[in-house]
Amino acid sequence: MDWKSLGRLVRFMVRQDLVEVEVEEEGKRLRVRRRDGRPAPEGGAGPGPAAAAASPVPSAAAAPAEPGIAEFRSPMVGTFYRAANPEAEPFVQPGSKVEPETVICIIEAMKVMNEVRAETAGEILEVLAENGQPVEFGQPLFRIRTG
Amino acid sequence: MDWKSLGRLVRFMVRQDLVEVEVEEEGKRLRVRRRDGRPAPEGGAGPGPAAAAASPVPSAAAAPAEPGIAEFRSPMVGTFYRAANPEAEPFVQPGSKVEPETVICIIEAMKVMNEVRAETAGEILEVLAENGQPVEFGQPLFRIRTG
Amino acid sequence: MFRRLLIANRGEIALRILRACRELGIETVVVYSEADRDAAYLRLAGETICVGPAPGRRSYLDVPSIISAAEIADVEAIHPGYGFLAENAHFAEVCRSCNIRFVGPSPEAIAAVGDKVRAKEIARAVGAPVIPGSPGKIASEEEALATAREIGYPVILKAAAGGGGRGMRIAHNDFSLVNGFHAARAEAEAAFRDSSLYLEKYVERPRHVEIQILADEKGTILHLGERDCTLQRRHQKLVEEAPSPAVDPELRARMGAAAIAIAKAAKYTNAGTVEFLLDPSGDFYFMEVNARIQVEHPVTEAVTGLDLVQSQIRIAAGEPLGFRQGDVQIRGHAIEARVNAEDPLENFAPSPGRIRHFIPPGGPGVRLDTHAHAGAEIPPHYDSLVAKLLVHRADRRSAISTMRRALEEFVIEGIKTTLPLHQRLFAHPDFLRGEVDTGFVERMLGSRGS
Amino acid sequence: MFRRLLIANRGEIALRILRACRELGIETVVVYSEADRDAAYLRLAGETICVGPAPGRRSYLDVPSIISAAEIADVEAIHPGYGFLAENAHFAEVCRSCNIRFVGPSPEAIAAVGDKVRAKEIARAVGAPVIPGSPGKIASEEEALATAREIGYPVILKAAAGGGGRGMRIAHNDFSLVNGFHAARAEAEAAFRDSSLYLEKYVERPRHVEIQILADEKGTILHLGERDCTLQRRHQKLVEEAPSPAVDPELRARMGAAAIAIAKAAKYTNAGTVEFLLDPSGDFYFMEVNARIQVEHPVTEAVTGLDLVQSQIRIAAGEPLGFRQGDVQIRGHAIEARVNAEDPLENFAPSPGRIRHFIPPGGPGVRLDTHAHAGAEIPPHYDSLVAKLLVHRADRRSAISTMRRALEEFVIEGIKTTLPLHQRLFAHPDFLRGEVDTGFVERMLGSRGS
Repeated sequence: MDWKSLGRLVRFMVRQDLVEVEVEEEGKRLRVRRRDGRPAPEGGAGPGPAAAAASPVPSAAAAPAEPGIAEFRSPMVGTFYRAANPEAEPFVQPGSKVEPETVICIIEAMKVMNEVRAETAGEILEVLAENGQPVEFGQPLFRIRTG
Repeated sequence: MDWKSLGRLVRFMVRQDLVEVEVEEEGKRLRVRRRDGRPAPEGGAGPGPAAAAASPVPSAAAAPAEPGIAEFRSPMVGTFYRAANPEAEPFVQPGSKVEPETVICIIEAMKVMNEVRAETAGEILEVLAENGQPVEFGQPLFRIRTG
Repeated sequence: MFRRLLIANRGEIALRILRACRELGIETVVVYSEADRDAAYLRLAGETICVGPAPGRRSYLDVPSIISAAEIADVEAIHPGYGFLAENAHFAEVCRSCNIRFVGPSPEAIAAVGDKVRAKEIARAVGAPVIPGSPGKIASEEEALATAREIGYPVILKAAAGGGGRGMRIAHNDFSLVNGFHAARAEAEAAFRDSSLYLEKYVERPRHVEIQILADEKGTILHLGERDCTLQRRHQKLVEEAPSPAVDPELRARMGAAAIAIAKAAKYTNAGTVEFLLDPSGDFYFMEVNARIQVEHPVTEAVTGLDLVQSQIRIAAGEPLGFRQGDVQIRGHAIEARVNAEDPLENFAPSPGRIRHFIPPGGPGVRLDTHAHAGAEIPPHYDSLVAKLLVHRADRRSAISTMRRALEEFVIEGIKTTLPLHQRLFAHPDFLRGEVDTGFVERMLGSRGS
Repeated sequence: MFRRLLIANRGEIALRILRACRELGIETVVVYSEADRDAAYLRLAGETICVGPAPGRRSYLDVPSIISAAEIADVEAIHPGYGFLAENAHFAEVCRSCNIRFVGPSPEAIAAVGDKVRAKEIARAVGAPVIPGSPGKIASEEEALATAREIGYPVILKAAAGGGGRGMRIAHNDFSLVNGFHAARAEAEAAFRDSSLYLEKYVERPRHVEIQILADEKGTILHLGERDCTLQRRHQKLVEEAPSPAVDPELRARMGAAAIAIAKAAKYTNAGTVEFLLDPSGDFYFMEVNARIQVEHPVTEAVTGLDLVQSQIRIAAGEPLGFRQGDVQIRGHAIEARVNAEDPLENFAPSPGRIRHFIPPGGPGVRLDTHAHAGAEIPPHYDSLVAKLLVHRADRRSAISTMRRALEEFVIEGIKTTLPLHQRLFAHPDFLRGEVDTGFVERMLGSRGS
């Protein structure tokens, strides 16, 4: 880009009311910006399809921001059991107080019964998965009031 | 990016009310930003107003939308002639006063010389196309102060 | 070969021709209307020229603008695509007078096949089967009966001035013909103030089968087999496939020979299509010649491995075809689905607008021809074709499987499209068995609503 | 055939397997990591199961999570794709013990070909050419000379403990060998504190040519011709084509026979690839076996008309191949370009991020395999493959023309990609002539900067 073309570019910008032009090619770079105080606000429609795809998967919705209430999510893929065996009492119920070491459920993966611990102290508010049902990684299993 | 594509881009931006466009392809990069307060296209996040300091070119004076100034655009595809024949004076010059019926140029299409009239009264400010050059439909040919 | 060619069209076919030119090493000039100013495919052109405002008659159909663009851009040839100026003998004539090659047949050939009466005369003259009927208007009940007995029932009476089904009667025997004759006359008189009728053989449950031909300017004319375009709605093709489930090699050879004979008699050159009706008993009847590249040409490209648009340009540049009929082989099975910007739930009303989200199908056996993309605007001024989804697989069953999964993959949001209609069609047992006729889609839509 | 299959992979290959399953009528279960939660292809799965957080070792590589997902989803088979668990004999073994079919070879065959020393022994045993060399370490100058004279110059000395070019010397005659021997020993000693060397034939300017094989569980083993994968950067393939410009039918038959013999000896089943180095004189040497579907399998699908992923699943389900070597025909020419999210101007640094604008190429001769689309996020955790652009045309020259125009059409904005590199490669006169070797890309990049 020589000075003549640059002059032409600037006249063009004046005519078109452009604020800034930036060109970069083959190692060369040119930016022309005219005086303008106003910032360009974000958002709005353009030619680009910037809109993200709507999530195709029912993602585990983030817990609404209730202070002191946490969702306990499954640390692994497997089958969720609330009790050590079909005859036993559930490890926890809504209202149960738990300590970090309290076993709150079992997840069976590859024939192994994995004891899952609360990892926090608090109170079970709600059981979100059903006994004997498959759960995926990150699936909410319990709501716990912590602290 | 050639001159013509830039013109096309700018017309597009004007029509779409875009403030800024950034193009990058095959190692080339182009960003065009218009003076406008309206929203920029999402994802077009380039350097903000802070980048102004880096402007390599002294800012030209801002040209606010001038009321009463119009662009006269080509009504057809063809070759643009400023005069009736190579020896004749141009129909109009910057400063010429025109009436709606004043012939301001000729556009040759399919061997036919089409006289083009101003269609408005006013004063020619600038000739935007070059004599003997092809013009497309809608291409700006003159700037006219109307009224 | 041409150095520089102008593409006088828009949308997917403009892009298709651009692709052919780029592969042939030809510089391109693409014209556009103001409505298409932002079309992404224009970026691929060597040069672009705005030829007018949005309405087609003032841009893509405007002969002086197109020719003027060709002159200022200094091109050697113009490819008209389909629609717009593609079958316009006058335009081809103007190109010739301006010393620009028109990529298509000569003006004379376009005129000859473009006149339906002349085209039928040509077909009859070369011995190609045409639908038998009265030579002129039917003056009386007796004449109707005599003609019907000669050509055989069923027959159809049509108002000479008519259209839209009024003044039309189908008759399967003398009795219904006599009744129909008087009813149709009365209806024609009421509708068109002209009671004259003509009569022709009624082809029941026909398929629409067309033969693709290629003819160079050295006298070689070949056919590339058939396309079955039976799935139509209001005479608009929706799905095309090759080979036709109703055509065997022997029938293909006979239809191909008929198509070639007609083309030869019309001194036809370049690519063209000869359309036939095929009845359930395997008899076929000449309908018309389409003197252009067809929307559905990719179906033939898939099964023959030939590039028809490149062939058109080569032929227009004077090159010989370079292969013979025996070299043309039909391999595998191809099906094309036309995806239109129309709302199948609103009686196929056009649905222009901005495409917000677009995920095209891909993978094995899939070809997509489209000018659409995420963020593209489908303007309301032109036809509603958004994309042509083509599958090519070893056999018809596999092709249908691929089509079904490709249709499910295809995401277009922001405008309504015919994708849901295609999903219904490609799951329909009659289509899967290949047992359809030209009335199939409308019956299907009628029976369950659209 | 399986009723239900789990896809233990992500990205384009997960989508490729999904397509195969949908066409075969198999229900799909697709696992995903938290980083891929919003991947559009998951929408096409019958069921999806999150198996872990973003890092591959805790999700796609985590055997207990994958197996557990397979169990809770009650699938009959697992397709591992490529990478991740694809060539993991232990995983194949666990699948077997859980009564789940692993779509791939047996654990024993994976183990046999996965051990490079064992694989070479197998190749040598069946008489396939392997790069000749010293059986063990070279103890002395005299031993080096004797071995070199036996196998013929040029030879290469390599540090037994080595890598990265250190302790490596190429010798073209006795004199340079003696000098090189001492220099390489000293270098090896300095670099690895181990001066031991071995010596093998140096293959100059080799091409990378691999044979695709398919073996069913009834004992039929066929080869599907070669793929030429010579264009590589740092041992990463960039471009693959078939047929190879350096392979004629006779050589193809010999390489194919060698590949089949090796596979047979390893009791190999399912799809696999036998890699060879091919020197400029037409001699080839066995390198290794890839016991999986390859990234570049579409090249072979294009020229043979076969669906390799469907074949894999059919074979795993116990179906016979159903065709013979003589039925395999190579038609036309196919080339694949791998489009990676890497910045060619920044030494191919990964360039993850959100794709803002995406216009894929299409039209005749183009196949695109991609999980990308406008709005898609390319996560930083996995390999950088964004799209595989495949062209298939009648001959190599046309295929290159189509590739060039397709590359120019392809718009990806928001991330950097290797598209500009491919534009350079496909315009390079050496590539156009087919005269390249495995060092070509790095020399090209070196000569003009990256």
